Parts: sequence; structure tokens; C-alpha cells
Amino acid sequence: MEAADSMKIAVILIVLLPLVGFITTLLFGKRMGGKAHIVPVALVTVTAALAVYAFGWVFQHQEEPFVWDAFSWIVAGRYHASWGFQVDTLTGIMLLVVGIIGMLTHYYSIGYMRGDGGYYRFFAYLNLFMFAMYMLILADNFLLLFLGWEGVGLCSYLLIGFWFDRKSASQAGKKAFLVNRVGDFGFTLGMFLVLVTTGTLQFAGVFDKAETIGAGTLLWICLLLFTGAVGKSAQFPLHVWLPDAMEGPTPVSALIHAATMVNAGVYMVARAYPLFAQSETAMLVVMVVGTFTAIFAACIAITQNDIKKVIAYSTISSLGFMFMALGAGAWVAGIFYLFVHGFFKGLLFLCSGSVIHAMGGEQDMRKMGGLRTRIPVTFWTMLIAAVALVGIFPLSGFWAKDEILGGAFAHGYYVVWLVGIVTAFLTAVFAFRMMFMTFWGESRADAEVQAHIHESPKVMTVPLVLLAIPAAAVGAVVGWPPEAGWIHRFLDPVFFAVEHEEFEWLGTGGALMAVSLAVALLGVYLAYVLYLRRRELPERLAARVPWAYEASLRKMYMDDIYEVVPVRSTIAFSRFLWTGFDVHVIDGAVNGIARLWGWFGDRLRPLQTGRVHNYAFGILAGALALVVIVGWVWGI
Amino acid sequence: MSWQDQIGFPVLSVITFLPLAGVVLILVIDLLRRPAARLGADGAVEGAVRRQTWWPTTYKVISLATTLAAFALTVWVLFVFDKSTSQLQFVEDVMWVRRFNIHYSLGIDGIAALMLLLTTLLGFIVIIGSWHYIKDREMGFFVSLLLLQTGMTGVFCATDLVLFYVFWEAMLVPMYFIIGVWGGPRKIYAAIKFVLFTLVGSLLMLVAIVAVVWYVNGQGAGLTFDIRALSDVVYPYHLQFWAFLAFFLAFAIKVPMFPLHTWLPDAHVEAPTAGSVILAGVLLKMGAYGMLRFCLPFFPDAAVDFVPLVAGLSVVAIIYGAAVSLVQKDLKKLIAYSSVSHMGFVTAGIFAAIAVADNAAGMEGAVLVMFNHGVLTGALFLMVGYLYERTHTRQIAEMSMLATPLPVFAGFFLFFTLGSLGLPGLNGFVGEFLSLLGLFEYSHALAAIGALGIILAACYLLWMYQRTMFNDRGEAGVMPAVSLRDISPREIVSLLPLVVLAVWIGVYPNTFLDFLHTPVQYILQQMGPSIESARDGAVAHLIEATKGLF
Amino acid sequence: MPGGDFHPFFFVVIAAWILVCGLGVVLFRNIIYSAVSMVFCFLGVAFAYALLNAELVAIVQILIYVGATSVVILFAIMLTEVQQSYGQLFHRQAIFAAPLAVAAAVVMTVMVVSTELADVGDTSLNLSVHALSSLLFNRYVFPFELVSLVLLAAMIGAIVLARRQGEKR
Amino acid sequence: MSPLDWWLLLAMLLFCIGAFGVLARRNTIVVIMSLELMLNAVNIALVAIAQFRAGSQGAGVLFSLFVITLAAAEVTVGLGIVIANYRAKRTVENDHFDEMKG
Repeated sequence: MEAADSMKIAVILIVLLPLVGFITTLLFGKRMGGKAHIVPVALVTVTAALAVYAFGWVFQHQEEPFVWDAFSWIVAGRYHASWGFQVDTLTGIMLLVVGIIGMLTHYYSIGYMRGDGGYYRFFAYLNLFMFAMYMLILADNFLLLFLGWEGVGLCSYLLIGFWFDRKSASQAGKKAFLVNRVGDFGFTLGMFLVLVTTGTLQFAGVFDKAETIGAGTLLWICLLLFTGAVGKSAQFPLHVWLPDAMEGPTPVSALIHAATMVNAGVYMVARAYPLFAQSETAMLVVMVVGTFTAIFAACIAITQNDIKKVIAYSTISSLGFMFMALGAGAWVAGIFYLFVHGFFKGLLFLCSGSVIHAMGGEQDMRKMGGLRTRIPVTFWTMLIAAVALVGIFPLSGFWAKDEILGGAFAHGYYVVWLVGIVTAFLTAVFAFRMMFMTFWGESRADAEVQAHIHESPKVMTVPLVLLAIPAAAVGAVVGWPPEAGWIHRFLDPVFFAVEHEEFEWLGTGGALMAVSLAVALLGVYLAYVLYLRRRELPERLAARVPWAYEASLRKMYMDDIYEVVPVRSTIAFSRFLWTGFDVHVIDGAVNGIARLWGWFGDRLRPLQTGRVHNYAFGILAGALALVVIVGWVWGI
Repeated sequence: MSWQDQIGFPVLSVITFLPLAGVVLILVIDLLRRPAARLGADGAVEGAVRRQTWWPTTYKVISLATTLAAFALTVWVLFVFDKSTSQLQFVEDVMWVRRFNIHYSLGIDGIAALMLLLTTLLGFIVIIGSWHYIKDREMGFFVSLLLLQTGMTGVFCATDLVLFYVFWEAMLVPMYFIIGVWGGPRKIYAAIKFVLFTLVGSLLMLVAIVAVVWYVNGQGAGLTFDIRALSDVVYPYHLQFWAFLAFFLAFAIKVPMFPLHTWLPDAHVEAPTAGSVILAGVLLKMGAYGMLRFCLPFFPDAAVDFVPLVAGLSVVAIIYGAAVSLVQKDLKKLIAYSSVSHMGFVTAGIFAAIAVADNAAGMEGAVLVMFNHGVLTGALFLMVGYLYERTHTRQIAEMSMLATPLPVFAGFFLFFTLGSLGLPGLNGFVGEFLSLLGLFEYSHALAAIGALGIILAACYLLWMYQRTMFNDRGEAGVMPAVSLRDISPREIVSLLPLVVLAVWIGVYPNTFLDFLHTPVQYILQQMGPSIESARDGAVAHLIEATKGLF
Repeated sequence: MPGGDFHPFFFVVIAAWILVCGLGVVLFRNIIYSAVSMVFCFLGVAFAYALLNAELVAIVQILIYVGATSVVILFAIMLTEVQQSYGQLFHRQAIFAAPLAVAAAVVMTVMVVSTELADVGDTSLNLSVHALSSLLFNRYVFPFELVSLVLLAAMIGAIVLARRQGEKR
Repeated sequence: MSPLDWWLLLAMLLFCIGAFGVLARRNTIVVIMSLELMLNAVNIALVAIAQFRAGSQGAGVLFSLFVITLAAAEVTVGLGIVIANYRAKRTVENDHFDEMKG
């Protein structure tokens, strides 16, 4: 167990170092001014190294995960939860994603956030986020996972609302937290049900008893847990917070809202694989929600003009893809997609941040264009990311997306496959719409901005390049050959019962692959036609079906529905409870009783004439009456 | 276990009466300093007395010293405390009124120990917090605070019914003055409302006390007011029903449970900061403490029958308090209603624990919520008070973007807000999780509704935070008040212990839960036979039982 | 005979005297007449005490009531300068007060008559002044001191009350 | 009818006369005088019972002494009030004093 001892130290440090960074930066960062990033960035770098080390450890010990009950957390009644850590292959993959992207984002932020008033605050929050995210993936029980889960939610809140002097930012932060809370409501109840049913929250303990849980209970558990995932991973109908979350600084969008936190829902469902795998209904729900979200978000993304909003909806769509995979039973494909998605989507966001940086804060793509030559590094890295997202051979996205679609097809969900193909097509269209509008054509920015356009500093571009490498290559490295790649073997201990179909190059598998590739290329071509060749076409198209265009532009009216149904009605109801019920009924009753006595006293007031002889009369008459009554009662 | 074996001096009495000793010291010095002033000055005594600038500092230091000493002793007591037994500890017992066998007897179990810690902790914190808050008749304010602390400490330590009742009532007086003299514009209304509500309850309780003691005496056991002895008696159902109702009403008003809560917002809004902190931090806990101490072990059968009603009302309180908080315009009122919501978790946890066998988690969680609520809401009230000292308003609509001039303040405020909305890792979560878990064991549906309260808690707290600290009006409508000064070291000192506790309980609550295991088991043991007989269709049974009484 | 001999003749005379003078107090329009009538009533009561063999009380009655209290009342009458009552002598309440007084008399008569007290009495203790004073200064010394305190308080109170407003410093 | 009963009847009648005076007269000084009559009536009863009944240990007699003393105190305070009131209102008729009307 010597190796395990070193793992203990590694795990402890992985969790604690970012926390130390958070506290020190919060306490002393202000005094360090422009150097506030030194401590947090250094600590996160060390942490990333440790995360890679931990991954290496898992790589060597694939069959026996590292489980360590550090110390007990809550002991009450017959229940028990502890600060316990677990590192298995699934965690290992997450560690890689979180560690590497987290570190690169930190470096990138040094350039991106330079000169901001809250420079130290930003790095403090980022470190707190790293702490919570590591906690989430290292936890060995649901409760500790929930701690990380809420912790990343908190950091998301803080970082979205980082520029709290803007109303939209503070509003968006709050919205993110509250929508997530709705999901957490389900998660909490799910945990209760798990706890009451199995008596423990530890993953191993719960999964050991998974087969003894009744079907109905199991379905409830899965659905409730999935509610949490829906909130955190921005699935329909709880996706509304993610587009608004783009109010936060762009590194935040890249790290939290693309590469790591939003994947937590996927991770959790995958983690609870032994539960979900036993409930077909739950799996179906997961798949349907994921599939619907994928195409739903893609339909919205296609008309958005804010560069970050496009990527945000693309992220929702991608997350839908992952859930589609999990629900269809293609577990490994889902995690595979999560893995590569983290890299290319994070890269995409960072690049968009670089674009925004170059444009002096402008986010509207209608005012961009022709940036290809002005900011070449950004352009090339972003192009890699976009191609990877669209899924064109041989970049990362291709392998993962294809496995998902192939999985859905192989499990007999042909409709899902079809929807997936359409979504892939739409993805290609909106991704390259974004690329063409931003980088090609002539610049539509005004002269002042034009003069100001410049490539970002090294501290930003180097992370872009570093991230572009895995975004391009990692898919082929771990996913080759299809359905039998390294990642499949690696995740086998986690998804122990999943069967892998044989992949036939000259059979169904190859055909599906060809179709998806063709569709992607078609989408790119369509984008080329619409947004580069014949620019007037989109407008005419929009005019032809105004309702569809309008619906897409207004995000399918989801925000409007939420504004009316839950928000306004809750506030109106609460107001009724307060001014109507609390003040009038309850306090009315209290004051009414008081007033009744007051009225009664008022009627008695004339008896108090203020004249002493009247009182004397009362005394004597009363005394006499008492004597008579007493005499009468005692029978004298 | 007696104090002789454990610590060597009657520590509970010392803790209880240390603040009183401080009061005596202050009054004596106050008497002595007047002639001194007369000698020093030529004629104008009043002016000379007022010119004694050392005096305010002196009585504040005395107050702080006595309360700090009480706190230190409490910590010592907690170290010596034997967590493995449910016996009362540090017991003191002196005959008080021989004729009626009333004793002056003090003693604590684990639950009382935690409440004692909370009381003494908030006791010295409010003294630091009110250092510059009161402008008028300041000495009286500190004297009242000290008297109040003696009363509260006594309530948690007393093990004789009469002594308990005396402390329970004695505590009302200083609180009445704190609200009525140093309160806001409607202070008289609020103070009277507070006292009347509480009196209604405590008179019912007095009647029940007499009934219980009378019954035990009639059984030939002789007069006794000893709480443990009385709780071992098995009372006939008829007596249980009515006495439970009387005790329960007294405590439910204090908690306060929906729909008996309307005194709370008024009292909180009008009370000065220290009053609000104590009110929310300690006084509300007495209600729940009383339920644990009396309602359950004395009247187990009636208590079990009332579970559906109480659990239902608790859940209503959780949702109702949260919903009403959502639309409050006054910061203090918002936090006051949130107290109603949070205390709903307490009553729900307590009564869910006795509805199902082996459900100690709910009760332990409830006690932990009591403690946490004291820490967090106390801190929130303290901070609203600090804010008021700067902005001179508590109207949410009159604030915005305060995080710009007050960054450190905003940080602390956020910390406690997050604790209050139940962020895992801070203390609020642990308690609410456990008590909701207890409720879940009793009824899935009720727990689900109760969990909605957690969503609402996030809504009202974050909305409140956004409206006060952040920008919620668009770019034009905001004028950050640049001239405000950020939180001062004194204020940070008053908040730090609460921060430490919040993190401590959030990360390692076992330190505190360990105190609760045996006392909760003891209560549940006494409830044991009744829990066994707790049946389905409890509502129907309650109706049956009620019919049978008439 | 317990309590000394009961002389019906003396009793009737004294009783009539007391009652007539008492009525005089209540009924005279002129307040001076009332006061004088009261003094005579007190004197009659003193004789009644003498008849009951309670010499000490009789003496005290004459000293305090006839001597002191009457003088105080006369002073008060002088100070208020209203010797004559003008207008209504009685309140309207009198029409209820008279029946009430009569009813009280009837009830008490029933009580006195129906209670058999005399049978129990056996001896005349005939307490001497010496015996009474030793009782007063031993067993009843606490009430005695209390009464002295009350008197003191009453004296101060009367002075404070009667002082003119302008006499303050 | 024993001798004690006669004494008690005398006391009772005097008491009722005094009571009527207290209740019916408007002049406050007369009211105070009537009060004295009532006290005297009580004293007569006390002394009579003390003299006719054993075992009272002279308590009745002493009690009447206390009553007399207290009556003196009462008269002084009462008249003090009357005079103070007279200064304020120039009257001693008690239906003019109704400041405490509810």
C-alpha cells in the first residue's frame, strides 16, 4: 500500500492546494495588485501535475480503484457520511480534463483579466472553483459529491456575477444558482431515497446493493438524481441559465461553462451507472431529454448573433449529446465525448475570448468579420476547435460523436440516431456560420475598433496553442480504433457490464461514419453558401418563416415562459401570503382579539366615573353581596 | 454527575450569574462615581458626571469581561463534559422552598450544553457588536443585556420546573426593555406584542405544570418539581393530551411555529441589533429546547399522536416563511421571516424523529439546526445592524451596489448568506440535511415539500444579496455610496467566531453531534413504547382521541 | 357576669346618645353642627368603652378622638372656609345608599342574632393597663412599631399634601 | 339576646349610619367624619367581643387601640388631601373631583 500512501498525499494536496490559494489570495491578493495571480497560478500548476500523477497511478492500477476514507464527516443516528476519496479510471479522465484545462485557463486569465479592478478576486474564485471541482470528482460518496457540486455552483455564481456592477451579470449569476438549486432539489431527495433505501451514501456501498433495490424505488432514485444532472448540465428545461452565464469573463465560460462544471451532471450519471443501468425507464428518460436538448439548443444556436451565446448553445447541445449517449447505453462514448469536448469547447471559448479581446469587448458577430489575417493564432486555433466540434475526420470530435451516433443506432434507437444526425448537421452550420462571420469577409467594425484590433499577448495565445493540440489529436489517440480504442479498455472497470459491438469498417459502422462525416461537410458547405457567398439568403429565409426565426432568436421563448410561470406567480403568491394572509388574517386575528377586549373595556368605561362615592358604594354593595352569597352557599 | 466530581466548583451557577455580578459591579461603581464627580466639580454635578468619559468604556469592559468569562467557562465545561452518558452533568442541588420541595437545581445534558455554548457565545458577541450602537441611556442597555443573559442561561441549565419557569419569565423583562426602550419607531407595539404572545404561552404552561405536579402528588409520590423525576412518570392519556397541548402552545409561540409567528417580524424589526441577535439566536431556541425537554419525554403518547399535525405545520412554516421572506422590503423583516422558515426544520426534525422508530438523525439534525440558526441568523442580524449604522436605512430598495464601497463587508455578508441558504461545507447544510432526512423517513411527500423551502431560501437570500450588494437596476439607476467606510476591525472581531463556527460545523460537525447522541437516545428511549405504538392513520387516531376527551 | 355587669338602662341611654349623635353627623346641613355632633358621638363611644370595663380604650378614645381628631377636623373646616353646605346635601346616590345601608343593617342583624356567641364566653379577663402594656411591648411589639412608622409617614404625607404649591423652594 | 348581641347591634347600627354618610354626603369633610363613625363602630364591636369572650388575650382591646391610631393617621392624610384639593378647586364637594374618570 505504499503507492496508496503517496496517492493519499496527492489527493489531499489536489484538494487543499487550490483552497489554500483561494484563502491566501482572498486575504492578501489585494495588496499584491497586478501580481495577485502568482500564488494561485503556481498552486494550480502544481495541482495539475498532481492530477496527472494521480491519473498515472490509476493507469497502473486500473482494476482496483483507490478508495480512502479520510475522516468522518457527519455521524447522526444510524447514518454516516465521510470525507472519503475515490480515484478510479473515470475519475482519472476527469482529473485530466479538469487539471489541464484548469491550469491553461489560469494562465490565459493572466492576460485576459489584466488591469481589471477585481484581478485578485478573480483568481481567488477560480481557485475556489478548482477546489470544488476536484472535490466533486474525487468524492467517494454522494454527499461529498454534492458538496463539490454546490461548491462549483457557488463559484459559477460568483464568477458569472464577477462584474456585479452590471445588472445583467448579477442577474445571470443569481439565475444560474437558482436554476441549479431546482436541480439540486431533486438531487437532495434522490440522496435521501438512496440513504433510506440502502443505508449509506458511499458509492461502493450503494452500488453493491443496487440489485436489491425495488424497481419503483430505483426509478425514483434515478429520476431524482437525473434532475440534479439536468440542472447542472443545463439540459432542457433547466438549460436557461447557461446562455446567460456568458455574462461572466470568458475564461470562466471556457473553464466552468464548457469544460468542467457543466460536465458534472454527465459525470454523476455515469458515476451512478450501476443504478441507471438497471432501470430502463430511467435510461429512456435520460436519452430523450438529452436528444431533445441537443436538437433544441442547436436550433437556437443557429440564429444567435453573440459569439459567446452561439458557443453556449452549442455546449448545451453537446451536453445533450452526452446524455443521449448515456441513455442509449453507449456509456463509454458519452465519457469519450465529454473528454474531447472539454478540450475543443474550452478552446473555442478561449479563442472567442481572444476575439473579444481583440475587438475591444465587442461580442456581436455582425460587427466582426475579416479577422483571419489580423489575429492569425486565434484564427487557426479556433478553426481547429470548430472543425473538432463539427466532427470532421480526423479531429477529436469526429471519433467521439461518431461513437455516440453509432451507439444509438446499434442499440436500435433509429429516431435518436436521425435526430443526432440532424443535430450534427445544424452544429456544422452554426459553428461555421460563426467562423465565417467572424474571420472571413470584410470587417464590419467601425474605424476606431478597426485600428485597435491586435493579437492577444503570449500568455493568452500559448495556452490556446497548447489546448489546440489535444483538441485536434486526443480523439484519435484514445479513440482509435473505433469501439475498441484505449478509452474503452480504460473505462471497462467502471462500466463493467457494457458490451462493445465489433466495429466493421465495411459494415454498418463504416457506413454510419461516412454518413455523419458527409452531413458535417454538407453543413459546413451550407454555412459557406449562406454566410460567405450569398449573404442575402439568410435574411430572405428568415422572412419566409418569420415565426421560426423569431422563436429561435428568442430562445424558444423559454425565458419568457419562466418569467411568467414560476417567477411572477411565486412572487405574486408570496405577496398575497404576506399582505393578504399574514398581515390581515393572522395578525388580523391577533389584533382583532385585542380590539375585542378594547371594545369590551370601552363599554365598561362609564363604570369608572372618577367619583369616589360611587366607588365606595360599589365596595359596600360588593361586600354585602359577598356576605350574602357566602352565607347562602354555606347555608347559614 | 455532580459538579464536585467534574470541575471542582459550581460552574453552572457561576456561568449563569456572572453577568448578574457584572450588573451589580456596574451599578455599584455608578453609585460611587457620582459623589466623586461632585467633589471634583463646582456645583454642576450632572455635567461633571457626564464628563466622566472613562465611564462608558468601563461598563462596556465590565460587560465584555463577564460575558467573555462566562463563555470561557462554558468552553471549559464542554471540554470536561462526558459525552458518553445521558445523565445530567455538573449538577447542583440546593433546597429552595422546603414547603413545596422546590429545589434550586442546575444541570445540563448534551443538548443543553450546546445551547449554553450558543448563549454565552452570542452574549459576548452582541456586546462587541453594540459597542457604539446605542446613543441613549447606554448603561441601561448593557445592564439589560447582561440580565437577559443570566435569564437565558438559567433556562437552559435549570432542572427544576419552578426554577425553569422563573428564569423563563425573568428573561422576558430585560427583553421587553431592550425592545421597548432602545427599539425603532413602533417599539412599544412590538414590545407589548412580544410580551403578550409569550405570556399567553407561559401561563398555559404554568397551568400544565401545576396539573402535572398535582397529579404526581396525588399518586402518592409526594411533591416534586424535578424535571427528570417528573418525566419518568407515566401520565394518563387525558392529562397527557391537555398538558401536552398547553406546553406545546407555549413553546410553539416561542419557536415560533406557523401560525403563531406574527410577533416575530415586529419584534425583530423594532428591536435594536443586539436584541434581534439574541432574539433569533437564543430565544427562539428555547421553544424547541422546551419541546425536547418537556413535550416529548413527559407526554410521549400525546406527542406521537400530534406528529402529523406538527410535522404538517412545520412544513407549512418552512414554505410560508420562505415565501413571505421573498417579498419583504425590509432587511430585518426578511431575515425574521426566514427564521420562521428555518425553525420549521427544527420542529419538523424533532417530531419526525418520534414518528418512526430509530430515526435519531432527524432529532440530532434539528438540534444542530437550532445551533446553526443561532450562528448564522445571529450573524446576519449583526451585519444588518452594521449596515444600518452606515446607511441609516434597512429598506432594500434604498440600497444597491454596496459591494463597491464595502467589499470586505460584502464578503462576510455573502459568507453568512450562503451558510443560511444551506451551502454544503458550511454549517447550515448539515443540520437541514439531517432534519430533512428525518422528515423524509417519516413522510416522503412532506420532505419533498420541505425541500422546496431550500430552493426558496436560495431565492430570497440571493435576491436580497443582489439587490443590496450588487447592481439590479441597470446602469443608470445606481449611485454607489462612496463615502461609506468598510467594516471595522471591531466588527470583524465580532464576526470571526461565527465564521469559524460556521466552517467548523460545516466541515466537521461531529464535534457537536457527539454531544447529541446520548441525550437524543435518552429522549427516544423514553418515547420508546409510544413510538412502537405509533400507528398508521395517525390523524384519524388524533381525532378519535380528541373526541374521547369530551 | 362576663365583661362586667350589663346595665340595660345605661346601655340604652348610651346607645341612644351614640346613635342620635351619629345621625346628627350625617344629617346636619351645617358642617359645624356635624362636627360638634361627632365630638359628642365620640364622647358617647368613650362612655360605652367605660361601660365595657375597657378603661384604657375609653381614655385613649377621649385623648385621641375627642382631643386630637376633632380638632384636626375643625381646623380643616376652618381652612376650607365652607361652614355651610349650599345646594344639595346628598348625592343622587343617596336614594340607593339608604336602602343599601338598611339592607346592610338587616343582614348584619341576622348575622348577629343567628350567631350564638355569648354562650362561649365564661370569664371576665378584665385586663389591667399593666397587662395590656406588657402584651403590647412583647407580643405585639412589631405591629406597634409598624403603626408608629405609619403614623410618621402619615404626618409627613399630610405636611406635603397640605403645603401650598408656592411654598416650594 | 345576650348582652354581647346588644353591643354588636349598637356597633352595627352606628356602622350603617356612618356608611350612609360616606355614600350619601357630598361634603368630603363630612364623609371623613362618617368614616370615623364607622371605625368607631368597629372598635365598639372589637372591645365588646374582647370583654365578653375569653381567650382573646386582650387582642381585641389592643386591636382597637391600633385602629384608633391608624384612624388618626388616616384623618390627617385624608384632610390633607381635602385641603390640597380645596386649594385647587375651591370646593370640598366630592362630585367635583372626577379627574380619574375612565
